[in-house]
Amino acid sequence: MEALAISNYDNIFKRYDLVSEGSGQGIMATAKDADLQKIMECVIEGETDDILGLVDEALTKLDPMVIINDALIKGMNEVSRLWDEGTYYLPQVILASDAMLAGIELCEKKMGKSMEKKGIVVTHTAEGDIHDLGQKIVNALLRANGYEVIDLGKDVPVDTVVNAVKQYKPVMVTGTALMTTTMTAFEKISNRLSAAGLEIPFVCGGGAVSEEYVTGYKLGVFGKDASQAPGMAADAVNGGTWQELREKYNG
Amino acid sequence: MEALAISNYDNIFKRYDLVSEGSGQGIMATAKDADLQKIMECVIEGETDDILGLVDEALTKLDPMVIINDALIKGMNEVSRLWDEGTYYLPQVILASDAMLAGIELCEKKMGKSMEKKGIVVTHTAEGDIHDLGQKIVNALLRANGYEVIDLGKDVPVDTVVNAVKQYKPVMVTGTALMTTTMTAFEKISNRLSAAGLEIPFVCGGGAVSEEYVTGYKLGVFGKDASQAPGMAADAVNGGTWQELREKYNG
Amino acid sequence: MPKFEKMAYDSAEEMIFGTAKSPVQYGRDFVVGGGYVYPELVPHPRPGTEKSQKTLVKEYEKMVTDVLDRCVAIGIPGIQVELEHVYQMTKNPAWGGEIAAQVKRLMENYHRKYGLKSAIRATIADYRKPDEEKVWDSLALETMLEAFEASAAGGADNLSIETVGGKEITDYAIVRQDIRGVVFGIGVLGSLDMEYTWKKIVKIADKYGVTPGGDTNCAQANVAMFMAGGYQDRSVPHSFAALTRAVAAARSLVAYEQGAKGPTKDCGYEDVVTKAITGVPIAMEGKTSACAHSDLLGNLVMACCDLWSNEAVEYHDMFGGTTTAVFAEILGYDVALMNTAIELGKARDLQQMMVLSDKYRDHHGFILAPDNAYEIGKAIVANNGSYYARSRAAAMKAGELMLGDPLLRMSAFEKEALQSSMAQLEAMPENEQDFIDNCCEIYKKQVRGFEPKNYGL
Amino acid sequence: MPKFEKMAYDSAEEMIFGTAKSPVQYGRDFVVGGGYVYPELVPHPRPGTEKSQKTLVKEYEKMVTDVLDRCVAIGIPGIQVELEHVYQMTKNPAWGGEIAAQVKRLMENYHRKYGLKSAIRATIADYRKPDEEKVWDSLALETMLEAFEASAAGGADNLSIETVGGKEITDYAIVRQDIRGVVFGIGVLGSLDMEYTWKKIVKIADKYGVTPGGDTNCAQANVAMFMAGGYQDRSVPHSFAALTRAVAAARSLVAYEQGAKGPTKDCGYEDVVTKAITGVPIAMEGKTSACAHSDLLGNLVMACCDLWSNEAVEYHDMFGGTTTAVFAEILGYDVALMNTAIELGKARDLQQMMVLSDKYRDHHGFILAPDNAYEIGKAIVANNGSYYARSRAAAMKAGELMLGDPLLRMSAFEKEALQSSMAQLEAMPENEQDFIDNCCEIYKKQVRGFEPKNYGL
Ligand SMILES: [Zn+2]
Ligand SMILES: [Zn+2]
Ligand SMILES: [Zn+2]
Repeated sequence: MEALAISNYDNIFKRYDLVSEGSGQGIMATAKDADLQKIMECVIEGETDDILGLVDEALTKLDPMVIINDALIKGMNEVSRLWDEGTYYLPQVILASDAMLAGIELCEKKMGKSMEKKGIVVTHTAEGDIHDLGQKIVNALLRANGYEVIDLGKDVPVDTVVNAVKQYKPVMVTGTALMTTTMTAFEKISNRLSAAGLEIPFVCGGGAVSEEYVTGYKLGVFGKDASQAPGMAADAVNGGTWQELREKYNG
Repeated sequence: MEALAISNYDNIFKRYDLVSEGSGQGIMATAKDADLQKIMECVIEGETDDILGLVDEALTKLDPMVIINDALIKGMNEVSRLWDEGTYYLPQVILASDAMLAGIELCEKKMGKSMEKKGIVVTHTAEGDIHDLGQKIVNALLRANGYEVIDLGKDVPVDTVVNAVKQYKPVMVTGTALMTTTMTAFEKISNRLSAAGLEIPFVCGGGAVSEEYVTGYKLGVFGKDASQAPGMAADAVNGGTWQELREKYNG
Repeated sequence: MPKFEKMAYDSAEEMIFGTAKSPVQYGRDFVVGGGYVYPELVPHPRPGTEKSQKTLVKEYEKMVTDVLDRCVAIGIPGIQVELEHVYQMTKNPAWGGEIAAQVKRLMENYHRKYGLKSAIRATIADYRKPDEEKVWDSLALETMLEAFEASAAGGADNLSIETVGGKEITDYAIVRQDIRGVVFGIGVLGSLDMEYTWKKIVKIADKYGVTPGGDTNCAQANVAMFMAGGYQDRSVPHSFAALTRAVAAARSLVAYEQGAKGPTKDCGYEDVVTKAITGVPIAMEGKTSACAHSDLLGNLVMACCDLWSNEAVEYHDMFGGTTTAVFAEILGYDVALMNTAIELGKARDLQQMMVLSDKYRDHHGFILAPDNAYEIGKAIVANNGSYYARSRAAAMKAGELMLGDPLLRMSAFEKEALQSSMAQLEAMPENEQDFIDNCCEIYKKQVRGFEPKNYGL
Repeated sequence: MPKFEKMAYDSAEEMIFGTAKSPVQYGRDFVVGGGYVYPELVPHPRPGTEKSQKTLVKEYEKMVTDVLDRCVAIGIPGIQVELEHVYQMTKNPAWGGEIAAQVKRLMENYHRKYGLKSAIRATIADYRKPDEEKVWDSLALETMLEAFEASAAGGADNLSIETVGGKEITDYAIVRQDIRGVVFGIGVLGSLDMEYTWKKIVKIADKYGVTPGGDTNCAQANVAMFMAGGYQDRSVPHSFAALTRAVAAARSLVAYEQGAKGPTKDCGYEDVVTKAITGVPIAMEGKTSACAHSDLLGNLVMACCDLWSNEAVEYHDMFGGTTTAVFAEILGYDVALMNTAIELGKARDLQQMMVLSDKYRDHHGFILAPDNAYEIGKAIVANNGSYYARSRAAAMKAGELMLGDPLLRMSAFEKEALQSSMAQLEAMPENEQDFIDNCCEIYKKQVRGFEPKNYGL
């Protein structure tokens, strides 16, 4: 009833979400053969249940690395493109990643070894912070893009992070924090890593963490959004220093 | 008409200005004799016109220093008390200061020399800032309290301030700025003074200047309000360091 | 077990800002829901000040002094300050207690000197880790309860919390657009955890003669809402986030079933449903909490509020004073406008403006418009056989409302997400135990650390 | 010489937010006063970024991007951004020009992509020193006019300024509660200076086909108002500050007499009188400019606004995003509420709430309530024989109104201050030349640097 009181909302709000709607191109990728196509589609649709049977089946005919590269990763790449163009939302990406990783696991079992990863990234959520959803998304996106993730979990003391960097020699380490009163641990980690000569990019983000704060200490690169993580990891693998990453992503 | 629509404003706003009204004790000071009393009253009433004739008259009978101490300064002290207790507003203080200074000038002429000042304070408004009312109030309050003020005026370059401190050897220097983009000069002044070994309190305030900023450089003491200036000058005369002033007035 | 069987209000039209069926009085002459709206200011300490009790108490002293000074400077008749615990204040119960005591001393001064009405809410931090420890038998819970005691003893008038039960499931479900996980995590596990913890909180409040306030689904429904974000964000569908909110309404009710009296927590966007069902006064946050997060219903959430909050603002300088003073001022004027409308007998007119500003701006505002929120409330009380049943019913009603009003425009993707969730909701079992069994089996496999036994299942 | 002889509006009741008698259109589909209210966001660069053109342009690019992003995130239909020059932008005209150009490029992108309506106001800094140089023949003035040209050429849609003519007198008078000095400094010298400078500004605007906006008495009446401060401040009597505001209304009019079209400048609290007399759209600031300064009329000033501003917010991070985004959001919702009221046909109801929230909170709000402001406007146009006559008449009307309404409560001190000023106003000569002669004699002695010749006297 109330609603009828107004005939035109255009001067109250504008639905900018509908302005750009439908500008994406939709699903475009096609695989080399029907088996790979079906697997790829499972990734694109995020069908974690169906994919296992299909990969099992395909493994009787095809090389595992072919399945990984030409169906699983190919599907994931298409999903990333769909996300970028605004057709997909994050859940579609996460579900695709679930499906892809399940498929890869089967292939790896068949190969008897793990596929080579692009690089190692250590991730953690700051001490005192139990909210680690941001970190979990970072983990999922990094894994979906072929990185090995050392997941230290939440409420992680400074020592644990520093030791993990020493042990795993990652190309990059990330920290998420919801509260500003827990993010102060990041600066301590930065100091400890610098002192130990471990000058890798330390990407910090989440909740109340700000660029102003993160770029105030050495190694710090501000991560505005979880979706930036794979790109940053790629830059780090290609030898990008923390200064170069900061230059590229911040400021 | 509209006003009649509401019978009770108590839940919309509360007139806290009227809550504490009338709690002051009003004028209490009395001078030693009738002549001094009249002069003192001129100061308390801020009568710049009348005071000259009365002081002239009194100087035929009394020692100039008696007039200064027992009428002019006494009146000013009473005005300060009335301001503190909330009876007077700033204009009453400024007008009283005008009257007192006019009276003192006459007495000094008679003595053939200036009365001794409590100490020297250099004041300025930052380069690029033409709004110097805050500084003018500081000047008036410092003079009213017996300090010699070296008034560098507005839009003052860093060099000029540093040179004035070298030349006049003040107990304290003040800077006011309306804009944050001009207050950055304060830090430069602070650095130059420190480098020259001139470690006196540098009281900064006005407009957009914040305690956070001012306590971020050496010598800086944040002045929240012009009315603090005489107290700070007194502390500086008594040997208070910038660290001690900062401890007392900030944080 | 659910308790509320009927609505506190006879209709949505009866609900209005400033008045609640069951007002609450505490603090220094402070009445919430008794006819007028007050601001609730939430200050947040600067990073670094958490390093010791002394530095943190000092920080709160400064922040709150600025707030009270601003009230007296511009004539705000009364204010509530929320001490929303940073981790360190709960982990060290004495810190939270001393901060409450210090704030109370300040407030008493201003009350004596000016007659400024005031109250303190202490919100204890829930730092339990549901995927790593027993949520009902952990050092964290023990410490949290101690923190409640210390705060009550120190001077808090209202005890609140944002419990995290079921978060291990919803963290997994929200980013997978999995409505079943949302109903299970928020509606079932969240409710069970609240039943357990709120019994204890109410007992502590009674012991100290203070008011048990409320609980919010911040850790879950707000996560979904914040991830849904603005028009250009594509992290979580907005329609899905709105369903999550409806489930949260069924869950947050448990606090009041266990004895909480309100005012509810500001960040509980579901609180308007709570008010419709329970009649307790509610704290809300919207446009003036942009300092803490952006939302798409900045005016609409004011429609039925009894306290109006800024959610959280970190202490810093602005040209106009410190942030806590600045936001106290903005809240104060927002509230003055509402109270003027009340005095003019035009509160309904102002409410209508608030609602129509945002009802069709986004899904979240749509389902929280008083009329729709009331309908969701009715679905909840009509399905009070189990926590599960009412959670599912709330979500289905919300979905039905969204699909039924053509003025709520949706992108194809948003609509698809909603319809797909609705289909899943419909396909869920009728019986709670069946649902629980089903979910336990699924999520024990999928969610690392999930342990049904922790919730008595 | 004064020009306005009658009121643009037939009565105060006719005045309302969002609509002006003479709307203004410019920028990207941006209409001010054409039926709806828009936000005007004023970003302020962080200290240090003023060190070079490059760093400052970058700072503005970031600040404005955040503003436009937030508009698109929450659905704000249109926005004006004010480039309120820091000293360095005017001193180096090319800086201001390049910043305007960069902001225009950003706005064009958002307009193309989303249809976001937008406009740019460039406010040049008046850094002349009336007590040290010839205000009409100085390098500062020359540079300021160059800055206007550069900004107009760069992309500014609206050219504004806060002129400082007469400030040497009012700085002296305000802190001495000297109403004669206020009438002389603001009403006579300020008006003469505006007449001179605005002829030049309008010419530049015409040359570039942009809109001459407005001028505010920020440097004088706002100084009095800010010094009057809150209830507990005792720097300047509030009643005296309100008289100063009335005089400012007579003065700021000169811009529109010389060809300015509005929207007026946000910080001109006297703009409601301007609207009543001229019919130009006005920008106002109130509760949502608490980030910049505190005032006692946070809601009331919205009553007739066409743009709603935050005055100035320094660029920093908050939990909810950067300050410029946060304040764009709050302004956006304030404006949405007003526009909803307009669409509902209830704008008058909302206006009444705004007004009564603050009409009796303090003197300043009292005289700026539309009804009283209208009366002051009438006194101005009825006494249009000279700048002096109308300034004095404005102050006397304001005083009369304040003393005549028993609902405006005053402390004994405030009342005494007002009555004393009224007595002085009454005792002033009728004739402008007599007043000028009198003042020149007095203030040449009392105010160092005051030079009547600088104002053609
Ligand atoms: Zn919350
Ligand atoms: Zn201004
Ligand atoms: Zn401005």
